[in-house]
Amino acid sequence: MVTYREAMRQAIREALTRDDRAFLMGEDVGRYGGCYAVSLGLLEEFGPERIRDTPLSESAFVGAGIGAALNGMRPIVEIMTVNFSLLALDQIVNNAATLSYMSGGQFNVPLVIRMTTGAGRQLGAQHSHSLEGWYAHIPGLRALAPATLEDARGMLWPALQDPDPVIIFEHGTLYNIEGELADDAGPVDINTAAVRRPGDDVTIITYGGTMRTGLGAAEQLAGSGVSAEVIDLRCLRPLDTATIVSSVARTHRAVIVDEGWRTGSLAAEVSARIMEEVFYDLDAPVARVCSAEVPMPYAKHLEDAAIPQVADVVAAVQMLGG
Amino acid sequence: MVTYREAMRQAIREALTRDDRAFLMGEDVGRYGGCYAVSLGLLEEFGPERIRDTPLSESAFVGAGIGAALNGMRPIVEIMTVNFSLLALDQIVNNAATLSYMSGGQFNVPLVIRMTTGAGRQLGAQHSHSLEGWYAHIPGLRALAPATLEDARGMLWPALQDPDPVIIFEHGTLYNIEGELADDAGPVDINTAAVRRPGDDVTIITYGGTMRTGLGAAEQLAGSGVSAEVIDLRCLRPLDTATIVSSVARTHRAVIVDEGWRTGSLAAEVSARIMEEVFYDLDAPVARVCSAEVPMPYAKHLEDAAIPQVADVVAAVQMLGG
Amino acid sequence: MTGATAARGGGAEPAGGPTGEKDHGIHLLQQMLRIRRFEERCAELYSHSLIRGFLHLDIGEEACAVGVIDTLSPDDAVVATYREHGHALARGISMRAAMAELEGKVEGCSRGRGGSMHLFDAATRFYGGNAIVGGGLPIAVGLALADHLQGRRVVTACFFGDGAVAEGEFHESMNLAALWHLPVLFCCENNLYAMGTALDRSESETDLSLKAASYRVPSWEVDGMDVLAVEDAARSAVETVRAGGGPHFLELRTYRFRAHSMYDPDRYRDKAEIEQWKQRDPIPLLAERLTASGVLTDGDLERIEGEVGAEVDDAVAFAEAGTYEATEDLERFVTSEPVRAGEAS
Amino acid sequence: MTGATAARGGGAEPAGGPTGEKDHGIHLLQQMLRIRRFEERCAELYSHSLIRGFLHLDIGEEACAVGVIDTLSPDDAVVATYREHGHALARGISMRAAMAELEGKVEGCSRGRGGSMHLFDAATRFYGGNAIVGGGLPIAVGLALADHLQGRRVVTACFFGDGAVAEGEFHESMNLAALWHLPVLFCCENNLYAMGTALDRSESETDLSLKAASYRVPSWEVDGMDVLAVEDAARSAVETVRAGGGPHFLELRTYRFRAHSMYDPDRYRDKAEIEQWKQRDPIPLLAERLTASGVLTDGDLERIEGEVGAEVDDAVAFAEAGTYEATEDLERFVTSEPVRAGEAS
Ligand SMILES: Cc1ncc(C[n+]2csc(CCOP(=O)(O)OP(=O)(O)O)c2C)c(N)n1
Ligand SMILES: Cc1ncc(C[n+]2csc(CCOP(=O)(O)OP(=O)(O)O)c2C)c(N)n1
Ligand SMILES: [Mg+2]
Ligand SMILES: [Mg+2]
Repeated sequence: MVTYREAMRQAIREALTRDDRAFLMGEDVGRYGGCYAVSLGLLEEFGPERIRDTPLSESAFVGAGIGAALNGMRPIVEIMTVNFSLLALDQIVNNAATLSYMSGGQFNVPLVIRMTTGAGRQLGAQHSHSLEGWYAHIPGLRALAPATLEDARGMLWPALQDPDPVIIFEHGTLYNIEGELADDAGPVDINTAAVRRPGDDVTIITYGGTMRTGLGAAEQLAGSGVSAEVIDLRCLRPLDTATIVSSVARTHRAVIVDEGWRTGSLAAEVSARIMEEVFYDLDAPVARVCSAEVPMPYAKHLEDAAIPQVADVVAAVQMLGG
Repeated sequence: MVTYREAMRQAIREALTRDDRAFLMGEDVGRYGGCYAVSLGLLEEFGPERIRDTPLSESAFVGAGIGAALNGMRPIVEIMTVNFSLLALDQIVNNAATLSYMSGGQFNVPLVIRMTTGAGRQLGAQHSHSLEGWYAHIPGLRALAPATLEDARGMLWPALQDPDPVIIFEHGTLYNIEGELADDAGPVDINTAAVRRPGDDVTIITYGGTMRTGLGAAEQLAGSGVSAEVIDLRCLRPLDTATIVSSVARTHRAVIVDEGWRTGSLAAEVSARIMEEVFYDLDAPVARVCSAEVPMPYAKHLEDAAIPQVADVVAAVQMLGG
Repeated sequence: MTGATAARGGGAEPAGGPTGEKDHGIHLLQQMLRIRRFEERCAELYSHSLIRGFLHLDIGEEACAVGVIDTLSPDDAVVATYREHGHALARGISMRAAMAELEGKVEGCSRGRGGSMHLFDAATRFYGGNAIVGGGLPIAVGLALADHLQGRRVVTACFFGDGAVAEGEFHESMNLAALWHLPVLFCCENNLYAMGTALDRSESETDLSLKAASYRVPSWEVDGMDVLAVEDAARSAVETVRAGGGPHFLELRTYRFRAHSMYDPDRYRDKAEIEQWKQRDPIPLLAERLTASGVLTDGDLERIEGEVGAEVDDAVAFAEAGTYEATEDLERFVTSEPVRAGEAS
Repeated sequence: MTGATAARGGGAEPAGGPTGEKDHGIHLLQQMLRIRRFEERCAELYSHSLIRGFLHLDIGEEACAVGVIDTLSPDDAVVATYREHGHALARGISMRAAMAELEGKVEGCSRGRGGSMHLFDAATRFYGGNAIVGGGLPIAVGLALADHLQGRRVVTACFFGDGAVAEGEFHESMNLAALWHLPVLFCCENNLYAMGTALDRSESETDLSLKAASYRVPSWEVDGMDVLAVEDAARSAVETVRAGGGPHFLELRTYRFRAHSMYDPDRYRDKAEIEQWKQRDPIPLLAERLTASGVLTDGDLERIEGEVGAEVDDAVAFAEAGTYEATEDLERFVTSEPVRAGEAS
């Protein structure tokens, strides 16, 4: 049995072992062992040059990752959480995402940025953002959301081989999930969505922190005779529209589950694409189950009420009729 | 005849005259006269305390605006352009948008932030963002996009009366548009969308820099016998769904025009809402005309190809058939 | 003008002022004890899952909050970080309201919306509780700007850690406050670590007075374990700031006795180092001095401990008896609303 | 170690080094003239709408780019701002490629994608052309970090304006470079204004060497109108940086003779101030000295002007003859791709 945290750690270890241009850099990744203990022990294994602690300077060390990537390295930059990535957005949006294009293809930025995302741990309004949808909006970036042990283990290496910047979102509620992981688990595909549970009556589309919510809902729906297919988007940019379309064309119904705030969520994009591609196959309007449009409250009952729960997804499916 | 620029200037003058807690603060708003000359002459009129030049410190002076708003003032903070607002996003998202909620309603932030947005002036990848959709995603903020002289003149005052933070997006291609403005032009409603041209066959939904593109398309479509209604969203958060719904329920067709990149655009949200609210009235899938998913190129022919043009909107309407 | 450095080292007995008075010494001791015992109870409640989220304890650093805040007037403002229980209590937020907040109750000082990292109180001008390192500094500048523009002789005290000094917002805020000559007292609680990162692995120049000087901000380096030294330096600084002297910078040299947060196994510090600092625990340090000077006499400490213990018990009872906000009210205060008639808080 | 300040004031004749050689002096003069004449033509083309977008001219500041870049080796790297024509030409980007870029042609050094603010050239390790004030500094730190990690003795020269000093990214980058002892040469072109904002209305402390010192970065204050002084200071700094001396900071005191950009009516500066600085135009300044020392003789200047004029004419002709990228290729290079066989650029 391994945890998601350990799977990520294995992935980092593999990257640093296989590619000596790779290094990990971020706040407290070294002596502290990573704020979520992902990199625990790696400092001892790889030394302080390759497991590089940084000062609290998100903009500078993300920008430094861009510069190092431009100059032959394969940096893995850890931003503690997506919340602090706001401080580095200028570097990510205006440099990492644009340098290839602006330079007419002369330069490229083979950089991986990892960050914890999401709510569900009573961390309050400033520490609970789900901004994956924002990153998925930016041309020039690839955005990944590993929601399984296999993906936690297998996405980093192909991300590091990508000649362009890749953002990896690790949902904070996943680190402690446990399960079996094959000894030879390795790189996974980072281009396509995955069907996590096949079904015929409705398609539940989700990713990251709410993937297991979607699976839980499908399980519950099965009890009342509804066969739900669950799609894990996995790769948030570019979006794998084909997998969504072929499922919804068959089930004729879709519910999108997304921890982001509803307005302007990634779920809106998925809904719009279904509209554009499968409109005539739909038996009911596509529904969204998203977070309430509130800064995340601390109190547990309020936070639970604010983020998508299994019951919300089941209710949304039932509302579609059919 | 007045320009959009002059209308904005009148609005600022009105604000500073009517409310002595109001002041304008930003880079080069004073001696330089504003990077787009919006505040030209106001330093002489109101003095350096109220037309306050700042150093190049987007995060600090936006945060200072938040603090001043918390403490009894009514700051109007100008960020030169939306591109530089990335440097201030932490303050806007983590403080301005959350303080009322986090404090259980004890504090509020009556702050207005103005910024230029958009492409179309060959300014390249780092100076051409259209990130209105990002801001429209954030609970706690109101987001406005004046696209007419009346709105340029009339949105600031009610925005300043709003007890909560308001972001005003001024599209860079609008400053020089000219037209008549009534001498008694004043505050406008900042809650609802506006029907800029009534029509029966299709609804074109747009805002800001592409509003006139939508009108141009409607004009051209009229020539070929298609009657297009044009809705100017104006208020991007909260979105006025009712106006959209009642139009599309009547026309049965909709095209959304948005200068943002397609994936994750505000257009996606509008499409998703139409899906949710008017699905059964639709005769064809809702279409989006957005910017190509590229960092904005400098060369004019490429930039033109990247952003929505009248012909693209006309073609999208024609594709809907009907 | 360049930075001035004063009160270095062990903190000589300050002359004059209210610190010489018997009651005042005891008041300071009691304030520090209130924070200490409150937080010890928080740690317990955390282990019983009655408090959740991130919990950062101020234990060991109480002299900083108490020493500075004691010199402020009621109309001054305070901005703090996620490690702000001490500041909140020192500022006058009731233990009841703070504890209820930590337990997520609607009777909490932020209605249970904020939690440990986001204590707020309009009545005492306590502007949080900010969980973004460096995020409070620009706000402090803005609070002071408003006071300046409205001609109020008011000081904004802004607390932050040594780790925040590396953030761009520190730099921008110091410059802005100095450029505009605003009444901000920047209080850097230098506890030598930002989570697991020691100051000398975060800053190329660890003498923070040079940083202050680079913005023309006068600075004091103060023994942050000595509440009298802190108070002394803060009093001079606050007076100067209030008199229109522009922003000042206090470096409070302190140490946290506990881990960074409840999740931190504290692997990055020497046990010996921790023990050494515990020798300078601000509470016994003050108690001994008050005893030596005859201010604290037999039984006083027990009496104070008794009062403080009762206050903590009462706060916990209040919190436990508190109620949860109705879930239907989830969306209240996303935008502000007029206070509803007859409502608590 | 604290900041060292050298070569203050008028720039004494530097001793030794290639600057003493005849050809070298003429080379520097020619480089500055190339920039000057190129940019004068740019201004003309702008008024004919052949160049669009924002156009920022370096005129008056040529000694900075030329003096520093001349001391670099081919494998060193350069990071610049939106005011970077001078740096690009000094670094060896051909006038043809630069002019074609400004006209939006695919033959441009960024295929017409970048324009004036985004000149790039992998061959000369010219990393742009960054239009976000301060945005290039972290990238320079990262380039140097890679060199450090790979054991290359390479220097990254990073240019930025006085306005950038107020940005948080300046602070974070200086600290990071110093903390990690990275080979970055920070070159602040202090032309006293950021758009319409004079330095003393942007910085509470205008002595930039104090800022450098606050990061333990040695600094030089240099007469940026004197190309020999710039070169001299840059050579020492580059040598030290290359030898592992960690980051260094050059403050190049200069002035732009033109407005900030083509849109700027330049209302915020005294005409007299501008005229006074024009007396110290770096081009005649060097020409006179070269004449006085017999290096420049009758007819030399005319010959150089002729060569430069021909080069500019040729660049313009090249740009005008250039082609526009096919619109179908709009989406190329959003993500990188292997260079297609047989392709120009
Ligand atoms: C911008 C940002 N980056 C990272 C964090 C995570 N974090 C929380 S506290 C902390 C350490 C801060 O250290 P310091 O400023 O010295 O304060 P202390 O905790 O020692 O009181 C870090 C890294 C954060 N909250 N905000
Ligand atoms: C972050 C950011 N804020 C504002 C601007 C707009 N702007 C462009 S250049 C400039 C002035 C910069 O001055 P300085 O750094 O001194 O360089 P100079 O133009 O004098 O060479 C400003 C404000 C910008 N490009 N980026
Ligand atoms: Mg600390
Ligand atoms: Mg300048």
